[in-house]
Amino acid sequence: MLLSTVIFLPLLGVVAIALLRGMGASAIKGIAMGVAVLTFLISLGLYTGFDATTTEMQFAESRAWIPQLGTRYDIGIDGISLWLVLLTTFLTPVCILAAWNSVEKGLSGFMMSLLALETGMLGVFCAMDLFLFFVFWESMLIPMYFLIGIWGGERRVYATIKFVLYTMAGSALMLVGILALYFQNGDNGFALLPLYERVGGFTHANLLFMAFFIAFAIKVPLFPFHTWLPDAHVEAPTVGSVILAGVLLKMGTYGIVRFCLPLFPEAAATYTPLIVTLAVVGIIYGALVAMVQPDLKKLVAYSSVSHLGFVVLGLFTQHHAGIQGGVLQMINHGLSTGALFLLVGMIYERRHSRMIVDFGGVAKSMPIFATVFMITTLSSIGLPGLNGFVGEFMILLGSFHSGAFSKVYVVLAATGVILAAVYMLWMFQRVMFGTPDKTNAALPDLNARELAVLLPVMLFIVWIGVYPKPFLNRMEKSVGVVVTKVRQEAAPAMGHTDFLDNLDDIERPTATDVQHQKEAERK
Amino acid sequence: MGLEYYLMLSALLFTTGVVGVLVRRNAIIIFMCIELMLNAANLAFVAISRSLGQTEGQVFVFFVMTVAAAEVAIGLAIIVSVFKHRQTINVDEVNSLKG
Amino acid sequence: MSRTLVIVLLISPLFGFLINGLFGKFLKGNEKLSGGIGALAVLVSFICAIVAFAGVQGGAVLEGESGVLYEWIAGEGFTFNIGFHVDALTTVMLLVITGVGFLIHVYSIGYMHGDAGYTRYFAYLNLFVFAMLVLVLGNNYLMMFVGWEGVGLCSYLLIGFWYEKQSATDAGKKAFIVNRIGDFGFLLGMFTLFAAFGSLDFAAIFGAAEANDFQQVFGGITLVIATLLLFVGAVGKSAQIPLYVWLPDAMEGPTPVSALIHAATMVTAGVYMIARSAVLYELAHTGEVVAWIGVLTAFFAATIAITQNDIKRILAYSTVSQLGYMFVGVGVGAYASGIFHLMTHAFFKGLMFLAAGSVMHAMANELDMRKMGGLKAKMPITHWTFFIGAFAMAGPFLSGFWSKDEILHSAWGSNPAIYVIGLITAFLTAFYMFRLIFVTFYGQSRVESDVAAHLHESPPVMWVPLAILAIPSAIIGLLLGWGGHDSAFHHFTDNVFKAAKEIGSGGHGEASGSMVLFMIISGIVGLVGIGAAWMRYSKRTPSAQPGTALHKLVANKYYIDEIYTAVFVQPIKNVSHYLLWRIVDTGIIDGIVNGVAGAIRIVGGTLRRLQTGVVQAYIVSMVVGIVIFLAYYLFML
Amino acid sequence: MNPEQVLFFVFGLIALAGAISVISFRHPIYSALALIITFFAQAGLFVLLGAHFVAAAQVIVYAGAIMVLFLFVIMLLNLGRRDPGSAAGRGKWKGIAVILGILFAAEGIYIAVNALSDNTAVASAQPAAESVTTYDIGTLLFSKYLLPFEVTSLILLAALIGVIVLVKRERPRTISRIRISITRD
Repeated sequence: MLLSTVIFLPLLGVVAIALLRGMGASAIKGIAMGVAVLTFLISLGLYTGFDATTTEMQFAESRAWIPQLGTRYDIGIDGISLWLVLLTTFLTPVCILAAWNSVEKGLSGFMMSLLALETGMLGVFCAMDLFLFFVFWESMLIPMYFLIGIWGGERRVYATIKFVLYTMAGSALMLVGILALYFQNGDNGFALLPLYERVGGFTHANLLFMAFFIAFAIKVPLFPFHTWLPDAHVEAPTVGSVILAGVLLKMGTYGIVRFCLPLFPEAAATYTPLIVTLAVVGIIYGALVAMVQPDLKKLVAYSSVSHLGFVVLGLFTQHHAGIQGGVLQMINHGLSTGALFLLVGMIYERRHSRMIVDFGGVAKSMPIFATVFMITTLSSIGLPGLNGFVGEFMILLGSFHSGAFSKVYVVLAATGVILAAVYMLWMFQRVMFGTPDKTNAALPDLNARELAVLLPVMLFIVWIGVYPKPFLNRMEKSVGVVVTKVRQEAAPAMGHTDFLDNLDDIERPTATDVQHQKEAERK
Repeated sequence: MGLEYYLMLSALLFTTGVVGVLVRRNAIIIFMCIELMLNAANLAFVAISRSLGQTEGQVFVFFVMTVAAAEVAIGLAIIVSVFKHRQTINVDEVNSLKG
Repeated sequence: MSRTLVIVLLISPLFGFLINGLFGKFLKGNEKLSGGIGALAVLVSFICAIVAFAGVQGGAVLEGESGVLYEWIAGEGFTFNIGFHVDALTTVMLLVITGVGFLIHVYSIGYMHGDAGYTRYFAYLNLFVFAMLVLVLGNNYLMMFVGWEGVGLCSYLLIGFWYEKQSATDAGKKAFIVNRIGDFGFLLGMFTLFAAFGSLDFAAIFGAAEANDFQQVFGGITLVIATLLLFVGAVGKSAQIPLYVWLPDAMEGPTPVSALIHAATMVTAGVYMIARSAVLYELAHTGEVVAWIGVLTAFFAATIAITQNDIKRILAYSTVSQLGYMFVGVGVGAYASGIFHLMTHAFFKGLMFLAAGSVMHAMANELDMRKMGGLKAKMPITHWTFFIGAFAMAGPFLSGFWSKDEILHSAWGSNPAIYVIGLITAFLTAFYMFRLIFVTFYGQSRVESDVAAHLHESPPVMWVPLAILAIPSAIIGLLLGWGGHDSAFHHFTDNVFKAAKEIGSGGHGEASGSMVLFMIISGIVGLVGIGAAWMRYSKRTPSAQPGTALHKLVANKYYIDEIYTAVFVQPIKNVSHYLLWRIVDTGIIDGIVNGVAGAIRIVGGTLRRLQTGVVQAYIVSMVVGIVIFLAYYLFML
Repeated sequence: MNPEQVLFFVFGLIALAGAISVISFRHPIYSALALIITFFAQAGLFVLLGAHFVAAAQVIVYAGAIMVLFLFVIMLLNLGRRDPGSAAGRGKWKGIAVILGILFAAEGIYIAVNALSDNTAVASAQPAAESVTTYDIGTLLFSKYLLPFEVTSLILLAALIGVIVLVKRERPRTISRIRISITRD
């Protein structure tokens, strides 16, 4: 029941707000905040009660739902979804607090959308039934649609429609895939776990893999499906951007690790070269395009494309370190990019501009802001000691070590580390440094509420960077399951050629040879 | 009397209703034709119910009647309000659905 | 040698950073307190370092299991620990970092007096010391990398310390990005090592490498690739060709920062790394690459230094040049000599930077030596300390002479060409250093009158560290370096490089020829250089405009920065902006997306005509549909 | 021909004739009256089928309540005189409609004759000799179909509310407009 409580408590909040709408802004905010915090506290029970030694789904619940259709209400979490659930429950109260004073119209609707969104997202991460998964997947679109469409910027309608249509295009494919799996699942209906244990793969596995993968790739977003992201981010209200970057994008990568890899390992291996190419292109492309953006939010949006490229790269390494790093990087990206959007939102509220040229010298007038911004920036560019490094390091290490694809990809991907420093620091320099003009010199520094929004995020950024063990520990077994699946069944499909690996053929004296030779000469 | 005769009669009545809906312009008459179709369906229900020796068919007729009653009430209300706005119930002239 | 000691040593500056960083607001206006906290934190570390130094006499080592603090990143098949490795090499570095670091902290208390970012400055400086300690204390490459990037960050923060100055922030950014390019190589080097050895621990890697017990991921040249990639990291961090461009610009930072980070400690991290990985470089035979890059950089930077007029820039290029010497040392297998030079260099270069800072302090931040001259009279302590530093670097008998000479001697044994270039560079070094001395401190005063009015010697808090630093700069070479390859320093570090020496024995060829002969040659070359500078500059000022084309080329630093900008920076920016963003992203991808939407709109617009709004038309089509479906169902199936 | 067959044909023809009249009369009131006749004939057919309760309901609900409602609206809107659009557009769909009607009827009859004979469940079932009593229907309604039964009450309630909402709005203008339309005629 714990898990169900966590999932549906926010929905209860929605109902409460709907009933008590007339009670005034502070009551609505209080209810929303209370519900969100309570959800987070309850979800901590998932962390403390989690058993890191098993590969089973934990906190599982299973109830008949629509027996005629073979759908069940099956939920449960493993070491991968645990962190995404906690990330969601953590970011929601942060977002509510961040939006405390910034919603001018329709406050109750805003809070209701936010809480409904939380339920949808949590459901996606917990569903163990394909149909249930799809329902949550789609239902989360609705509040997001409202968040961007009502509380967004000038071109919000274009952005919303683009966002929804892109996602729907993917969902349609995924629905076909889900139905195809249903018909191959025998008496188990839409249940996911029996599909895992199925021996011998599925018919049309390659097509099914692609159907799922494209849906998830759009959500991630993987190059070249990414163009909805900058528009959606720019138009979305701050909180929308935070949720979008923090959690929504992770649904795509989560889907990959939950469905694409364990269900279709052979197909995954077949398409690995293609997907890894796209991921690496995304890393470099996202970074280069981010570099020349004049708009802060767009810059962060394109940096997301780059970062998520790393995650996808990690997930397809067929290597413990790579996949674990990929999962950890989902959390990291949620925290650091979420924080970046929060920061951009805070400065936008003061300056009413997101154009980099309008800023300069902000560090002078807002030193605390600049410090927090700096930490977040460093986390985003993967400085050791902060969270981003741990993920990126593991991903690259895994990619290099695994042999699932050529090391050339790793070398190219690692250039993303350089480019990240280029675009983030250049942006930081233009916004923060220099002599402030009159407007920028008058900007007030962060207030207590804004600090309260940011500090928890900073805490986790440092924590994961310095001591990631609690995080890695709990996901290890679950990632192990994926790795075993992918490795076992993918083995025959591998066997690429790689010019770096072919260096074996070059005759070279080894160190010991040389030593022997010298000894011989001496004698 | 065989079941097929009843069903044939039902089909003819239903067709009459369909043709009526297609040829008439008066919304009220179109409505009557819909009632006609519902009745044709009822006839088929009762006939098959008897033929199968089951009571369920008649229960469904009962439900159909209830729905028909509700539908007529709403439909006529709509017609009245359409007439209020447009001074006509000619369906040719009510074309705000035009794309 | 206990773990607690190491932890205290490491944590102390971190505490200093946290106090000054988090509670800086409450310390505002109390410079003594925040400066004191910063200096005290490093002093604690220094004392611990001395204890540690005493503990490793005779080759004792803290490493392996006993040094592990906690598991950092671990999972199935990979474990990376936070752990320490303290041996003679480490303690040398520790003493340099904390010793010179402490003096520079003290000096900064005076130098930064009145600056708005006073507490911020000490916070950064402490953080730097912490990161640098992580770098040298780690028992694995990953921890070294953590410190490696950490010092890069602090360097970035401190170069751009006066962030209102565009040139300062530009320089900081440049430093960080160029360092990142090096780190990229380091990272890939680590991956190669991990792929080969399944671990990044020094002990495990060196042991397995000696036993030739590892995965040949790149065939027989695995170690070659690994060591060269690591060397890319060193090239970035230690400002060697072609990544040296950031270091001269880094002089935008406060001068004590230049002394600590960009002369004494951080930039020598590459040398430390190679010395630490001596076993690998010996096995891979890549030392020669290192030595060549080093000697070329040394020569190249020295030529540029001759033509510069900004005293900090001259010192910066001289640092690049001296780092080149250190790379020659570790490259030709004279690891102890390389590290010895690292140490002496830390003293005399730190000293010169601080002395330069003292000059700036007096000259209202003037850096152009053409506007100085005759400062000797007004600033005797600064002059003498500067002189000792310069002589330690260029002339005979003082500390730098001993260490440099050992390197040159070993280079001769390895490759005479390297020796010759090194010797020429030694001449250039003496020439440009004393050009600086003569132009700045001797001859006619060219100081502008308003500045000249308050020309003064610096306060004790600044000159005392100078005086203290001058002592080791002068004598440490003689104390520890007497006896060449058989000196005290060599004995102390013997244990560390034993394994590498054994592998390399014969590879580099024992240095032939008498050490004394080499010392005499070097000494003469140095004195000739000083003499040449005396002839040319003791009376004359350097001309304002470069004369010949060659002079102009060198004075403009061979236009390397401009070439980099034209070849890398601008094309990447333009391609990103016009090709990738405007054409690919907005044009092609979004064009396709919007095109699909547009096509659907056109089709929909056409189909819209079918919606006449006449309900009966809809019903007709519906009935047609029913009839057709029924017919199909009844007659076709 | 036994009496039952005779009655079937009599009622059937009346129903059919009534239905055709509904769609042929120009006058809505005549149409409505013809529809009532059809309903009555159908009630007769229900009696023949032994469905007495349904027959009664048919007369009361359809012929009684629903048709009265129709007539009331026709009178209220004063549509009694003619079909307003018939003259203008009656011919528009007529040809198509008749052809479609013939095809549709043919298919229906085909189903009635052939398709059902293939269905063994229906074909083999024994026609119930006895008529179904109100008791039987009541028992079913309040046991097996209790929930649907209750739901229909909700439908009726919704219809009730819907009608009120639809007609309530702009009441004053409504009345005046109807008056106008009345006086205009």
